[in-house]
Amino acid sequence: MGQRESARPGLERTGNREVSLTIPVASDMEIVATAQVAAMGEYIDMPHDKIDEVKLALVEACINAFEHAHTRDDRVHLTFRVGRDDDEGPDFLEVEVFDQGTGFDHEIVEVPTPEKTFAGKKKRGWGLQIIRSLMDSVAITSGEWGTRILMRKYK
Amino acid sequence: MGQRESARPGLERTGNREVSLTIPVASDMEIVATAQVAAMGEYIDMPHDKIDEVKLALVEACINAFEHAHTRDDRVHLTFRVGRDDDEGPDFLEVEVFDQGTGFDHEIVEVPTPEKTFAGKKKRGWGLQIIRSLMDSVAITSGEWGTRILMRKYK
Amino acid sequence: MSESCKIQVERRGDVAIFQTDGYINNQGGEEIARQAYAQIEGGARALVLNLEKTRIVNSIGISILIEVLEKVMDRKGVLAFCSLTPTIDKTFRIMGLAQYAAIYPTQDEALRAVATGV
Amino acid sequence: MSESCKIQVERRGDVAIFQTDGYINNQGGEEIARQAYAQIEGGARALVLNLEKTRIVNSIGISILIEVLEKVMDRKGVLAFCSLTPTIDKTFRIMGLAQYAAIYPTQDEALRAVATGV
Ligand SMILES: Nc1ncnc2c1ncn2[C@@H]1O[C@H](COP(=O)(O)OP(=O)(O)O)[C@@H](O)[C@H]1O
Ligand SMILES: Nc1ncnc2c1ncn2[C@@H]1O[C@H](COP(=O)(O)OP(=O)(O)O)[C@@H](O)[C@H]1O
Repeated sequence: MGQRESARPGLERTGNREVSLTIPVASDMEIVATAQVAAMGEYIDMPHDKIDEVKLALVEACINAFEHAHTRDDRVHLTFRVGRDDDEGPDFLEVEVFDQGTGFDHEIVEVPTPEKTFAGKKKRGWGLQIIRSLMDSVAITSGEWGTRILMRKYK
Repeated sequence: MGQRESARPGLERTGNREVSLTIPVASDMEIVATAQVAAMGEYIDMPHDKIDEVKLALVEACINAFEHAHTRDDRVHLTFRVGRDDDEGPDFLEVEVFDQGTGFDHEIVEVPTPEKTFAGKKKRGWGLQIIRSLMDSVAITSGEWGTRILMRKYK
Repeated sequence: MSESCKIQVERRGDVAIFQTDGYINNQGGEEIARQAYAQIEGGARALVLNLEKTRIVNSIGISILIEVLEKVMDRKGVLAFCSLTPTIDKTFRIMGLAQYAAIYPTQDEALRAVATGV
Repeated sequence: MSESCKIQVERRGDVAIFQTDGYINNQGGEEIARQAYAQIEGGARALVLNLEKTRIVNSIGISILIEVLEKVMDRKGVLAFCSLTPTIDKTFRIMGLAQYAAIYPTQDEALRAVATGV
């Protein structure tokens, strides 16, 4: 641990481990955003398979904001943080996806199942489920001001 | 052109091709930022060698802000834009590096030469020169509010 | 755009092998669907989708792949996937695609399996 | 941290070959300098820096490499670079490193050249 800390003295000194990214509501911008989360994951030496999971969760959250939120500013605001719960704990990578859109009540969103998906006409509706499955913790807050999804994955 | 536009309808529709990234003043954060500029370059299919040049120019501008600016907010604000001067022209990638630091007068910065560098004690002082050599256009504005470097490279 | 998905199709007898390269989103999924239906119309009995060069498939892309799978099964055809990254494999399992389609580590294994009838 | 530069040194007779991997900033440059001086103290006459696995060298890193070059030249030694990306090559030319140190496309060419005395 001592070794890594000396490799990034500035970061340790300021305790400042947050990068924020604002992307336009536009196709493929979610992929542009994954480059940033991957760089943050590499920064804490997160294994590549886990980085891939965070990337997909980010993609799903972005395309939800693109598709459903009808944002007032035509933008999606992302924040990436790296941190640790305590000195002994593993590093985590936290991703916040914030849109100033219509909001929604995530508690009444129907939970999809493979059976319903295969039996029925509706194939979509898996984004939030994928996010929850791939990340270690997910918190959604939403209202008239928009939607904020905060998700975290430990290294 | 028609083909590419249909591949990113959202972007063409909104005319909105700007991504902004805020990074902390901390070692190696300039490398985290290069991931974003590379993703934007790939987005317009910029050749990889040119992307590498933009990455290095970005690195130099970031470390200048880290090292010299003494920013009030401990952050550096980056904006990446892709665009075109006119319908026929090539795509460009524009990078803006803004710090809320002390500012400096770039007109009185001594221009380095290999001869002076090799003869003398002072080896540093090449950052701005490298930025100017690698980018197609560079504009520096600076004052008490801080420094803004706007640089552009054509695909 | 470097991120849009490229698809190469190779036909070997009644098996069509799809090689994808890049991000599979709605457009990529629809392009795979279009070419898959063309292969089935053209007499292909089995489709093998090799995703070796794809690192991200979003949920919209997967939902389109599920439609393709259903159409293939309706016609008593076979759809198999191979060379998935661990994350894509995991997502296919979450959405149940793995329950209805066979997934193989390599293209060779997929081809052997579809040749003998999965 | 994956971006910090790793350095491997291999000694062949009086030639020391440095393989760098990753970003060369002030820390990376200083580490190269430290190991280069150790090699020279240890009798190395020529240093070959293979930058094949480095995509970015910042201006601070280069200024440290210039110091290393000067120290090597002071001692009548030889410093050669090889396997530079076009951007690193361009930057070395801008800063004049290319005027004082030899740059070769491949490590083999660099080794042949330093063997015969550049
Ligand atoms: N950022 C958002 N803003 C508004 N509504 C959202 C947002 N994210 C999700 N939703 C709502 O939640 C539903 C479920 O989302 P999701 O599980 O991602 O599936 P899908 O996007 O395929 O419908 C969406 O159909 C939408 O109604
Ligand atoms: N963002 C900035 N804020 C304040 N001063 C700056 C900034 N960028 C450059 N400078 C000034 O310009 C000088 C030249 O910068 P540069 O050419 O990058 O070389 P170096 O950083 O090696 O000194 C610096 O030494 C510093 O005084």
